[in-house]
This record gives sequence, C-alpha cells and structure tokens, in this order.
Amino acid sequence: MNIPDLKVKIGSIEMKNPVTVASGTFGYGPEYADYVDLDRLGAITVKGISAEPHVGNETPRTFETASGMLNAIGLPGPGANGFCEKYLPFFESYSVPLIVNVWGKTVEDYGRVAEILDGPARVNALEVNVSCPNVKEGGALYGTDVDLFRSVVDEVRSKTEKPIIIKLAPNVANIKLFAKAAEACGADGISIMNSYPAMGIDIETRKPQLANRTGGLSGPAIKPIAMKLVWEAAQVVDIPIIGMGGVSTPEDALEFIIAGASAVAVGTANFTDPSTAVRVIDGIERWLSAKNIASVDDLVGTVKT
Amino acid sequence: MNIPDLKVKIGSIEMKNPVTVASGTFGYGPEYADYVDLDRLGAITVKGISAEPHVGNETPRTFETASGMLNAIGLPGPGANGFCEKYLPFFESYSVPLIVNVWGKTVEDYGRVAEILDGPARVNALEVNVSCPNVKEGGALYGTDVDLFRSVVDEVRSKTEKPIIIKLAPNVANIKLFAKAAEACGADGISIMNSYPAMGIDIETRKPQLANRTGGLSGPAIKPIAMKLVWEAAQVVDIPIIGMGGVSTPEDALEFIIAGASAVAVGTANFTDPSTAVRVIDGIERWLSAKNIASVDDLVGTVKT
Amino acid sequence: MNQEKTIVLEHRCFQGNYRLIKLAAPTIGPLVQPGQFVHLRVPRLENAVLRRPFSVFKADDVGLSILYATVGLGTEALTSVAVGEEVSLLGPLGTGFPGVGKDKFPVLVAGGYGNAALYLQAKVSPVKGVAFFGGRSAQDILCVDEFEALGWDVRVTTDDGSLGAKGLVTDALDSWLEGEKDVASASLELFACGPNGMLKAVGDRALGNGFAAWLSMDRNMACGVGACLTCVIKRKTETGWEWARCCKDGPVFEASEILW
Amino acid sequence: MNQEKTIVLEHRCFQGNYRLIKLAAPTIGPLVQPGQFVHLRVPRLENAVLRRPFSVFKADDVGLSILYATVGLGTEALTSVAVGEEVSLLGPLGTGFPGVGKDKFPVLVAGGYGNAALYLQAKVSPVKGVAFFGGRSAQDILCVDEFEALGWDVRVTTDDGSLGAKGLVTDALDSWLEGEKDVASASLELFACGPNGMLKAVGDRALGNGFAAWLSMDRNMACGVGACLTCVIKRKTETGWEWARCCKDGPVFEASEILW
Ligand SMILES: Cc1cc2nc3c(=O)[nH]c(=O)nc-3n(C[C@H](O)[C@H](O)[C@H](O)COP(=O)(O)OP(=O)(O)OC[C@H]3O[C@@H](n4cnc5c(N)ncnc54)[C@H](O)[C@@H]3O)c2cc1C
Ligand SMILES: Cc1cc2nc3c(=O)[nH]c(=O)nc-3n(C[C@H](O)[C@H](O)[C@H](O)COP(=O)(O)OP(=O)(O)OC[C@H]3O[C@@H](n4cnc5c(N)ncnc54)[C@H](O)[C@@H]3O)c2cc1C
Ligand SMILES: Cc1cc2nc3c(=O)[nH]c(=O)nc-3n(C[C@H](O)[C@H](O)[C@H](O)COP(=O)(O)O)c2cc1C
Ligand SMILES: Cc1cc2nc3c(=O)[nH]c(=O)nc-3n(C[C@H](O)[C@H](O)[C@H](O)COP(=O)(O)O)c2cc1C
Ligand code: FES
Ligand code: FES
Repeated sequence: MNIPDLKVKIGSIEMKNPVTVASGTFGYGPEYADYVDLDRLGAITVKGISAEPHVGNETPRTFETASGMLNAIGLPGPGANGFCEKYLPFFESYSVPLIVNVWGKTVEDYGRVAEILDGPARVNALEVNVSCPNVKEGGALYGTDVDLFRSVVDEVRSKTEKPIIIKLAPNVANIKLFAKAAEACGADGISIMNSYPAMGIDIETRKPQLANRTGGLSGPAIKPIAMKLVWEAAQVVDIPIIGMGGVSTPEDALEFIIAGASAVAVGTANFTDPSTAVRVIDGIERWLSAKNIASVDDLVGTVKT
Repeated sequence: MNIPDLKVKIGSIEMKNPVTVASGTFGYGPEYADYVDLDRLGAITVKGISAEPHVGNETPRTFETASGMLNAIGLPGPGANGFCEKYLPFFESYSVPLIVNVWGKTVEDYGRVAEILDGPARVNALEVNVSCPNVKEGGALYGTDVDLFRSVVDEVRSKTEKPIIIKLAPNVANIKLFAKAAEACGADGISIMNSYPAMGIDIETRKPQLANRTGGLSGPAIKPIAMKLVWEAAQVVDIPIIGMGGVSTPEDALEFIIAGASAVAVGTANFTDPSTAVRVIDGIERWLSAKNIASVDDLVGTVKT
Repeated sequence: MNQEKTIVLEHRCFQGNYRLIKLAAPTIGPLVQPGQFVHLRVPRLENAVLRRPFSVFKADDVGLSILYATVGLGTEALTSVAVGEEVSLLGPLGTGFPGVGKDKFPVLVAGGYGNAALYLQAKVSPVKGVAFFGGRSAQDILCVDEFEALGWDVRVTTDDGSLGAKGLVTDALDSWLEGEKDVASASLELFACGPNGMLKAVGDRALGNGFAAWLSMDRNMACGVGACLTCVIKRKTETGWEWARCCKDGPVFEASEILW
Repeated sequence: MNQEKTIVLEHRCFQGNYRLIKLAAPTIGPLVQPGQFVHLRVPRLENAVLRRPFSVFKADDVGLSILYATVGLGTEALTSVAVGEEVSLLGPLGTGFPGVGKDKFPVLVAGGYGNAALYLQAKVSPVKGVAFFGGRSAQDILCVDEFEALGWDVRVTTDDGSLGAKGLVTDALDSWLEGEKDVASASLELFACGPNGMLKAVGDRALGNGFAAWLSMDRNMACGVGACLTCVIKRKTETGWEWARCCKDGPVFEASEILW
C-alpha cells in the first residue's frame, strides 16, 4: 500500500491535503478548534470579511430544507482591520494556511479589503465572494454580470500580491464565461459554488422563512448542480478549482476531484458533524491508497466523458 | 366549514383544482390510470412531444441524489401525429383537461408541433419546453437566451389558438426577463421550473452516472430554488404561473400558491407515491376549509414580504 | 396493479448478505404471476425519492415475500424495518415469464437473487427440469433445497468452488447442453435471471442452439409503471430497434428480441 | 466541549407530548453546567442537515437526560430511536446560568420544557426559593414533584385551569411579587426558561423592580458552537447594540442586556 501524496497547490498556497472548509460555515477559526485539529485541514477559509464592519441581516437567518438549508446571514463581520486584530493572533499557533473570504458593495470596497489584507503575513490567500449586489449599480450582482465581474477581479488583483481565488455565483446560464474571465484577469484559482438563491415560505404566517426573504441553498441537495458547474469550468481553465456544495463524505470529495476540482470545501456538513472535514481527508487518503493512485493530482479531472 | 372553491383558470382551460402533473413524470396518460383517478386531477400534462418521432438518450437515464434525482431521458416520443393516434382516443373517456408538453430543435420545429396539435379538440393547451439546445444556433439554449426565447414563443403563438404555457428554464440570472418576455409574446401562462442542469459521477468507473453525462435535477432538493423563481416571476406578470419543483405534500403546494403560483404540478413525487397528486388536492381543500379561505384564488401570491 | 400498504410479518437474515422480508399483502399477493415484481418504498428513507424494485419470491393470498441483497442506500435502510411496520408496495408489476411451452423441457439459470425471481416459475412449471445456480461463493447460492423439494434437478457452480463445481454457471450449462445433444434443442426452453453478463451469455446459447430463452432483465427504475422511460432496453423490430420498457413490457424478454 | 457518540439507555413517554431520553455520555455528562445544552444529531434523519439543540435536564458521570416535546420533523423522528442505538452529541454547549448570588432569594419561572433547563439550576442552588410553572394545560406542567423534592415551593398556573391557578405564569408571579413587596426587590434573583413572550414579560418585571433575571433564550440554531451566526440576539452596548450568539454567548442572558 502506497502512501498517496495529498498535497495540492492553489497559487502559492501549499495545502497538505485537498480539503478546506467553506466560508461562513466555520466561523473565524477558533469556533471549531475544540472539535477539529485545525492543522489537519488543507486550509481554513473564514467567514466573509469586508473593508468596514458590517451588521448583517435580521433573524431568522437560516432554515432547514430537504437535504439542505437556506441561509441569509447577511455577511455580518468585524471588518478587515477588526478581523486582523481579533483573529490573526489566534492563527499564530497554527500552521494551516488561512484563506480569507472577502466581499464589498462597490468595486472600491473590494479593492480596500484586498489592500488591507495584503499586509498581514498570516493571511495566505483571499477568496473573493462575488455573489453580492452592487449597491452603486442598483443591485446587479457582481457574480452574474460578466463586466461587473471583471471589474471586481481586476480591482482585487491590482491591490494584492497574494493568491486570489474567485468564488463564482452558480445562478448563471454559462459558468464557463465567468471561469475564463477570472483566469484572464489573473486569478490564481476558482471556487465553485456559492449557495443557490432560494426561498421558503411559512404557510401559516405567509411570511418568508428568512428575515431577508430570500437566501442561499446549500448542502447535499445542491451537490449535483455544483458537480456540473465544476466539470464545465474545468474544461476551460487551467487554474485550480475548489469544489464545494454538499460535500459530506470522502466519496463526495473524490467525485468533485474527478470532475475537475483540485481541492474541495466542506460547508453545511460541518453543522451536521464537525468532524466531517477530517473524515473526508482520511477517507480520500485511504481510497487513493487502496486504488494505488499516487497522488490527488493524478485524479483531478479524470472523468471519462 | 365552507367548501372552498378550488377552480383555477389558465387561459381558457378550467382546472377544477390547482393540481396537475409535471411533464415526463406521468407518461402519456394511461400509465398511472390504475393508480390515480385521472379525472380527479386539475389537468394532465403529458411527456414532451416534438413534431417528429424522437429516440432519446442511451441508458442510464436517471440517477437518484439526496432528496432528488437526475434525469436525462432525452425526450423520446412518438411525434405529434403518433401521439394523437396512439393516445388521444384514450382521453376520450376522461374529462380532465389535457396539456401537451412540446419541444423542438429549431424554431420551425416548435411551430410545426404547435400547428399539428392545434387541430385535435382533445388537446386543451400546450406547454412549451424551452430548455432545449437550439441545433441551428450551435447549442445555445432557447430558455437562457432571451432573443431565442422570444422567437420560440412568437412562433408557437402564431401557430395555435390554444392556450400556451411557457415552461421556463431555471438556470438564468434573472427569471423576470423571461417571464415578462413570455407574457409580452402572448403566452397564457408560465410554468416554473424545469429540472436544474446537474451531474453525478461514479467514482469507481469515473464515468458520469447518466449516459448523457449531464441531466436535470428534480425533487424536494430543488423546491427552495423553484419557490424563489415563482415568487420573482409573480411580481412581474399577470398571467397565471404553474409552480413545480419538489411538490410532494399539500403544504408544498400551498407554499407555491402563496408565493404566487395559480396552480402546481407534481413531478418526481409521482414516483415516490403515485397517489401524491390526489393527496395534495385533498389536503389543499382541507386546509382552505379549515382556514375558512373561500377559494384558491384568494391565496395566490399572498406572501407577506 | 395496485398500491397497497403492507405490514411486515417476518424479516430475517436468509443467508450471507441476503435477507428475507415477508409482507401481508392481501390485495397484491394473490395477483402475482411468476417473474413479476413489486416496487417498494423503503420506510423512513426520507432522502430517497425513488422506490426500489424487487422480484416476488413467493406469493399467496396472505401476502408475498422478497429475498434481497444489501447493496446500497435503500437495501441497507430496509434492513432496519421491523416486524409490524408498514411498507408501501406497488404491484404486481411488469410482464413476467410465460408458462412453460407444451412439450418443452424447462431449464432454469440463476445468478444471485435471480433464484428469487425464478421460484414461482419453478413452482408452477408442469415439468420440473434442470436448474443451474451460479454465484461467487457458497453463500450466494440460495434456496437449493427449496427448488429440489419442488422436484428440480439443481446443479450448482461457484466462482471459487466453495459449493458445487468451480466455474461459471454457463460452463455448467454448456457441458450439460453438450451431453444432451441428442435431445432436440428445440424442445428446450430456458428461464433465466441474474447479472446482465450472465443473461447475455445464456441468450447467446439459446440463439446458437435454436431454443427460446426468457430473460428477466435488471434495469434501474424510477416509476416502475411505464411512465418515465428510465428503464428502457433495445428491442429488435423488423426495421431496426425500438425502446421497450423493462418495467412494463418486461422485465422478462425473449433472448432473440434483445439488441445487446 | 466535546463530540461524543452516546448510547440510548432509556427512552420513554414522560407526560403528554413530552418524552424523556437518557444517554450514556461519560465524557459530556460530568461537564454539564446548569443551563447548558447539547446539540443532537437525530439518527437516521438523513434528509436533515442540522442537529437539534436540547437543554440538559439531568446529568451525572454516567450520562445525561433530555426532556423533549415532539413538535416537528426532528423530534418526531427522534421518538423512533431505540434503547441501545447510537446518538451523536456535541456538548456541553453555551453559557448557562450563573450561580445564585450571595444573599439572593432565587425565583424560577418556567414554561413547557423550560423546566428541563432549570432543573440542574434548582438542584445546585444553595437556597431553595419559589418556582412558578406555567403551561397551556395540566400535561404541560412537568416535574412538579421533582422540584418539590429538591425543596422548592412550586406554584402552578395553566391557561385552562386544568392544574393549579388559571391564568398566565406572570400573573402568578405578579401577585407573588405584590405580596412580597416588603422583601427588598434587590434581594430577588430570577431564572427563567420558556417561550419568548414569557421571557420578555419576566424580563420586564425584573427591569421594573430592579432585580436580575437570567433568561434562557430559544433561537433556531445551525452550528451550535458560535460559527455560523444563525442564532443571534441583540445585546445592548454602551453605544447601541451588537449581535450576541445565543449558542455561545448564551443561551442565558441577563434581562437588562437584551434589546427586545
Ligand atoms: C425487476 C427487478 C427485480 C429485482 N429483484 C431483486 C430481488 O429479488 N432481490 C434483490 O436483492 N434485488 C433485486 N433487484 C435489484 C434491486 O432493485 C436493487 O438491488 C436495489 O434497488 C438497490 O437499491 P439500493 O438503494 O440498495 O442501492 P443504490 O445503489 O444505493 O440505489 C440507488 C438507485 O439505483 C437503483 N439500483 C441500484 N442497483 C440496482 C439494480 N441492480 N437494479 C435496479 N435498480 C438498481 C436503485 O433502485 C436506486 O434508484 C431487482 C431489480 C429489478 C429491476
Ligand atoms: C438552547 C435550546 C434549548 C432547548 N431545549 C429544549 C428542551 O429541553 N426540550 C425541548 O423539547 N426543546 C428544546 N429546545 C427546542 C428544540 O430545539 C426544538 O423543539 C427542536 O429543534 C425542534 O426540532 P424539530 O425538527 O422537531 O422541528 P422543526 O420545526 O421541524 O425543525 C426545523 C428546524 O427548526 C429548528 N427549530 C424548530 N423549533 C425550534 C425551537 N423552538 N428552538 C430552536 N430551534 C428550533 C430545528 O432545530 C430545525 O433546525 C431548545 C432549543 C434551544 C435553542
Ligand atoms: C451559514 C452559511 C454562511 C455562509 N457564508 C458565506 C460567506 O460569508 N461567504 C461566502 O462566500 N460563502 C458563504 N457561504 C457559502 C458556503 O461557503 C458554500 O459556498 C455553500 O454553502 C456551498 O457549500 P455546502 O453545500 O458544503 O454548504 C455560507 C454558507 C452557509 C450555509
Ligand atoms: C423523468 C423526468 C422526465 C421529465 N421530462 C420532461 C419533459 O419531457 N418535458 C418537460 O418540460 N419537463 C420534463 N421534466 C421536468 C418536470 O416536468 C419538472 O419540471 C421537474 O421535474 C421539476 O418538478 P419535480 O421536482 O416535481 O419533479 C421531467 C422530469 C423528470 C424527473
Ligand atoms: S421505470 Fe419508468 S418507465 Fe420503466
Ligand atoms: S447556531 Fe451557529 S452561531 Fe449560534
């Protein structure tokens, strides 16, 4: 039995295995530290951070659905400087790569948060969440309008030397367009997918289940959607893809890798079972070993179509 | 306890209750007749029919996923004339309105199938499936390109006097655009949603789970996505909407109606339990009655946002 | 065809990875013809939208029983169903085996749970012929006693030789056919159920020797009633082929009909 | 905080719609502080991605027990869990009740399963004071005997008068407060758990009378450990308010902290 090589690279980040956690499902780092040896993870991706502190949505903020959940947390957070002060010291005692998820309401916002986070050495990469409405342009989404999308990626690219990973919005007719645009604008990687715009209504009160009315669907329910998007994007870009959407078993992770992802993120499944990410890592290693596959890289994108 | 009025109108069709079945999940009519009293349904919607007979995809054609399934049946069928010969006589002994789902590979195809089905009186309405690749324009989808979309709706409208219901594709950034276009082109109703483009891969063989590689995700998993699309479309059109995507209980149906649908279709849940549609009808009636709501119409679009 | 809420009367390990579940099904039970199946909703498996198809092993006026192997999500969840619980069935479904032809000598060929699909056919057959049972190892060979009790001459083969002859079930069939050369092939009639590879091999023997072979095919199913066109199989026509539905037009097809 | 695979030791109807489940939890049990909760994964509920939070009713070195009402998908599925089955817990979670202050006279106010959240607090309290239990009807009033056995003076109110006085629990509290006017309010300390409306009403009494009220708040939760920001509550700050996490900073908050 060989010991497979689990290492993957996203830009300049070396992940010792292909498993990170999905932004917003793992807090800012310390929250799960009692349950998970953080240094076992390939990387930690923290909750979305903007340049300024942000208050987020009213409650209820989440709602459970069939094999999934809706969330409309609304990106509350301490802002980029607040994050660095409050949470970076915590990470000094860990060696795990730190990916900070960032967002903004304007193109300049995206630039500012990238600029602030370009400073601290402990921040290893930025993941850029483009599923936000653009307040200046009347709410069009950065993630579904390819021109706005490019302007965000360009801006972030110009403000940081660190690897940037663009997290694509799933609700587009043609994901390839956005994947290629991200690569062309100098992104080091792509994350697919964010939660899918969705809604639930309480029939007794006739009110939406979320204070924000609509939210994002995540969990096993969306895995087949994410799989197709990863597969399509992998056909048109050379930069690595982080696949996510319903990963809860090693088999789910392997499926994303075979579809074309270089790494995966565990999101909603952290809530079901905080040890999911570690279980996924161990399972990938065992499976590769049993199949005598030398490395994760050898599996990436090997789907036979 | 009042006896609520369950009747709804879609164009000139009078449905005696707001529940139909989703195209492709209920065959051509006879298949479920042993399990369901067809005349209990508000309408029957049959499998997609094109102008000419069509062979469909290789197998495997379906695959089960978390709270859902993938399908890529590939629209096999006897063609419009074949359908009329083989199946219309069966419907003579039933009074239930018959909605025929139609599709084509070219704009002219759509016109031809509409023209053929404009003839027989027993065909009460056409539901136009626009989630098909346009072979002439290199595979762009009629359902995700608003210009192609308009050309299909215009063509079908010009070829039939019967009510036409346009079945929107879900994988678009802005469903309102398509809903409004359908209404502007003279559609009598809108169906939301078709199954969502998705994929599964067998990690052992590394082959897609479907012979067609990708397919459509349906079932309870997608209900929250469908709910948001119905809610959004209902804000911009006055024509009735048939909501579908994961309906398996009366509560699901009521949720769609509150979101803005005038009727619903039961799809994947027919496979789980062939009596679902009848259970949904009975449940809607009981619920309206218990709440003293006089009619389904009084509930449509009453979500409090 | 009916939809019936049945009650679990008995549920136990049968052998190896196989379990037997017996259901009170007074509506469906009496209607079952050999080779038909039921479409079962696994209780409490809330994340599964599809039923699971199983051949009817035995049936009578009280109900029916199923012999199943645990292979995945649904069959594993099924193992936790307790006596007294309710299980929804659709059935009996599909077109099963025809009666054994007049003056024909019946031969059964089964792999794994294929025995379950053949038991009723073996029972009603007016002539009891030879039955070839194959499997990976001893624990995949089911119900030998029961077929013998019906009067069948059972020949067992296993891949690992742990029971009966070592080899493939078709090897045993071949040498038997060789020995029976004097018997006119035309007087034989085969009934088979098992993995696709085995069915194809059996079909090839039939075509090569000019006798009929009725094959019970296994295809993934969604609706089970002919509505969804999931389970289709290529059936030869005069001009080429057409799709036939395994759940409705089958699961039993005559070997010469099938375009492999 | 731990994640532990526990084993069901006991599971039975407790009263009315309430059930008691006792779990062998040697790691979590000994750590539980009054007012803390556990986050439970309902076995076999495969279509649910979220755990369910429950207050710890009783706890010791062997394990802990939970008293729960069946109200939806998860709690209904929980009822089918059998003795001997495995149940995954995260816990003990959250910031529970503080110890009863020196020289304070403790008053408990509970609605429905609120009694479960208060039992451990009642037990460790050095002074046994008055406990007000409210509910819709007799069967919603839990564990009166057990609190009395600990030495508490239990006063019951029900909406329908089927047990104790008819009316709201806060009515009973009000008239008691009225009678105790001579007792300096400042010497009282309230501990409450129940529906939000009740908690707010109790909090108002505390603010109005100048004593502290520790309220165990109920919010929908996803992670249960402070990571997802689902369960937030508005907590007053000098300049306005901030979000506090019910699962981590709570579930117990002092009434004057909360911005309703
Ligand atoms: C007509 C017919 C008769 C059958 N009779 C028996 C029998 O008597 N005993 C027995 O043990 N099995 C029988 N099978 C196979 C049985 O249906 C599958 O083993 C079972 O559906 C597997 O379900 P699962 O959830 O455990 O597996 P999973 O692989 O988790 O199932 C996922 C999906 O694939 C489908 N599927 C998986 N394997 C098969 C298969 N081999 N055939 C059809 N669908 C499959 C399931 O129905 C489900 O939709 C029969 C199949 C057919 C078509
Ligand atoms: C700190 C805390 C302690 C609790 N202690 C107890 C207890 O001791 N006994 C008891 O019976 N109940 C208790 N509850 C409430 C209990 O968590 C809910 O009744 C339970 O989650 C309902 O789950 P369900 O699947 O049956 O309901 P559903 O309504 O089907 O649940 C759907 C979703 O909503 C959530 N949810 C629904 N109702 C509540 C609620 N009232 N509070 C929080 N989340 C909810 C569920 O967790 C789930 O995510 C407590 C809640 C909290 C927050
Ligand atoms: C509660 C919650 C909060 C989330 N917050 C963020 C966020 O701040 N930024 C972001 O880019 N994605 C966020 N997401 C999306 C996830 O990172 C992930 O893309 C999505 O949930 C799909 O993965 P999953 O199915 O494994 O959860 C959030 C998801 C959830 C469930
Ligand atoms: C097996 C299968 C076949 C389908 N065939 C068609 C079709 O022919 N035409 C069409 O417009 N939609 C077709 N659909 C989509 C359904 O009509 C429906 O829009 C979708 O499944 C969502 O509803 P559900 O979640 O209730 O199944 C098919 C769906 C399934 C599962
Ligand atoms: S399974 Fe639906 S047609 Fe056979
Ligand atoms: S439930 Fe996740 S922060 Fe409280």
